[in-house]
Amino acid sequence: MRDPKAILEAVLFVAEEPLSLERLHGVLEEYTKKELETALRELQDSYLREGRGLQVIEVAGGFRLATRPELAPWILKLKQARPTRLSRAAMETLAIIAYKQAITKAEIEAIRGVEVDGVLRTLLEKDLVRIVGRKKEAGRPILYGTSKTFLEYFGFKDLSELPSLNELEELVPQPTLPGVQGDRQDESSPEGLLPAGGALDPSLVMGDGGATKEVGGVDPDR
Amino acid sequence: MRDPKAILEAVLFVAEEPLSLERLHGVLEEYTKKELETALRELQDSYLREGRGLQVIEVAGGFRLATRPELAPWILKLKQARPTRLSRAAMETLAIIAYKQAITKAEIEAIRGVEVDGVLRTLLEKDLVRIVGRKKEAGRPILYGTSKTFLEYFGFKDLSELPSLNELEELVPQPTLPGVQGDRQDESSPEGLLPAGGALDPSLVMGDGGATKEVGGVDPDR
Amino acid sequence: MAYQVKLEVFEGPLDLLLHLIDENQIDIYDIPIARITKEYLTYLASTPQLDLDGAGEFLLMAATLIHIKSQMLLPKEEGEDELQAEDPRTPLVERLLEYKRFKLAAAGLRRLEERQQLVYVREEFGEGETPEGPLEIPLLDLLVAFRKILKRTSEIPVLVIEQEEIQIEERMASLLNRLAQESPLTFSSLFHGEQRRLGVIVTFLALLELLRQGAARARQSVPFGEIMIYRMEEGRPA
Repeated sequence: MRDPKAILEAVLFVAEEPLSLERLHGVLEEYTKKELETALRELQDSYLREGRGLQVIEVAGGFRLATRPELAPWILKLKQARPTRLSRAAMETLAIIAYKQAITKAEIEAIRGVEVDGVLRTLLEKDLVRIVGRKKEAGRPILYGTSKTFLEYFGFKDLSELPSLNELEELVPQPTLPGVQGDRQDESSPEGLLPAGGALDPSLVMGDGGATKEVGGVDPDR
Repeated sequence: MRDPKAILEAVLFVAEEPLSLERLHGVLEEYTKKELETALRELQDSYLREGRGLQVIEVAGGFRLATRPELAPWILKLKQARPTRLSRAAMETLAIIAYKQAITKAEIEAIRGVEVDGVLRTLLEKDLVRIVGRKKEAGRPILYGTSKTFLEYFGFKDLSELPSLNELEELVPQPTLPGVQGDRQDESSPEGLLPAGGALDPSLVMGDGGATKEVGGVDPDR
Repeated sequence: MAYQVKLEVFEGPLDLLLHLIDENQIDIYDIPIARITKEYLTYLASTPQLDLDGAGEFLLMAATLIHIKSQMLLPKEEGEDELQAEDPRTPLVERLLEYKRFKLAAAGLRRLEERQQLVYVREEFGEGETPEGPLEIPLLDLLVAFRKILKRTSEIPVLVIEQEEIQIEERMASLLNRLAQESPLTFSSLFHGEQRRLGVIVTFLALLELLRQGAARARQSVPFGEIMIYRMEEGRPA
């Protein structure tokens, strides 16, 4: 029987979304799930070992092919467009929804201290957030939670991979002063999470914020 | 210097069209065209030699990544197994039925302006819509409503979880035109509270009893 | 006191307060309310371009601060234990701490966003794949698009109400004509110049019908992008 690795590589290449083991098994029926899982791991390993430009990532409950992070500078050069980032308002709102889901709009607003209608709409439009039900209280307000796109966007396999709030705080360098400096300055300095050993062109990757188009907080139509 | 093969592989992977040697040279400037051509051939060879699922093909004056022809059966199977979404006509009809149930075919058609026989049949076949009774009027036309499958499809516990039309308005961006006051803005801005010039003199607001009295009733925990 | 106002954008009153607390190296558990209130108001007063949308929230916080200040000046009631009496600052401090947690969480997620954005996957619109089979636009997108247009037309005062019947068939033909000249067209461009609600509805219905018949096809090349309308001929893009 043919080595499933080649088939897996081809199938992952044409897929436009992460493929779960179940879906892969539906396509490669002649192999057991166990065999497919082994082959996927071997593929993952061989990519790494051979210093390839691609990798097999596990995200949103499935597998997909993606480029290696250290090659981002060249891809940016090809695309000549920076990925758009969420605005700070959108990111704060998303963080609250992610960690407090399911949560109502009023509860989000109580934490942020500002209205979130516009931001919430943007997050829904971007499919990062979805309606998950209604709260059993007066007025039965809509409850919001995160979506599958959210997992893909941040590279999580599933919600259990969401770092704890403490872990997230560790990702953010604390200023030397007491208190918290906030992420105003952080926005422009993504050091720390970049993959080690990558030949990153700082001017390309460590966007100076200004060049990165911010979306999310502002509805372009308003 | 890094082996250009990995970069080439990543760049070809994300490209949406065949990339000419010139274009590749524009992206991988640090290599000569000669080096790039050699690397492309090596990449081509290694794909073949290693029995990979992908190949580098030369087409339309450029290079691109593609799956190997003998893997077509699996690719086809993947594409066929792709989860189907409802057509727009079906979605539209479904939305009308969901929000206006129970409703007759004639009433749906009056809203959509087109015949809905085909779409309605599809929705019944997919078990998203069901017959809920007959209208007490001439001809006793069939009344349609949504099914249990419909609730499952959208992840609602019951019909009350469907966003109300008012909520829909809130969830959907409201375009504003120049000269037209969007109602959204009015809700969120207690106009006139802040003088346009920002002439809010702190010394006036602080300290004197008058100002304090006015805000005494405000719950600090809002 | 010379106060350097930084014209930074704050994400609301809590954000501004945290900034002031931070900048003045204040212990968040023991906020000198009079001082911070003054700083807060000074900031507001010196920001003429404070966006009116958020002004209400900033002013409400100003009121809250003044209220706390006044409470702290009140003499303790007879027999009230020092320890028992709740510090009037407590609710605010709790809100600040809660908000700060999520502000940090957002910064952490930003890191993950940055990391993930270094990794590219293949775009959905690649491979010269022909638009075939079922549509890929979720309900929300459709409703969003339709509501936008309905809303827009309802806001334009219609002075003359014509009783002219716009036939869907006619509109389908004219849409096809436009698509024959230029394909793809953006979804929104289909409605340009259309000021009447009825006209928009007819155009929308005509489009739905073309999509149903397979004479046109709607696609979004990126998840949040414009919806593009393609002319189709015998199941293939024209």
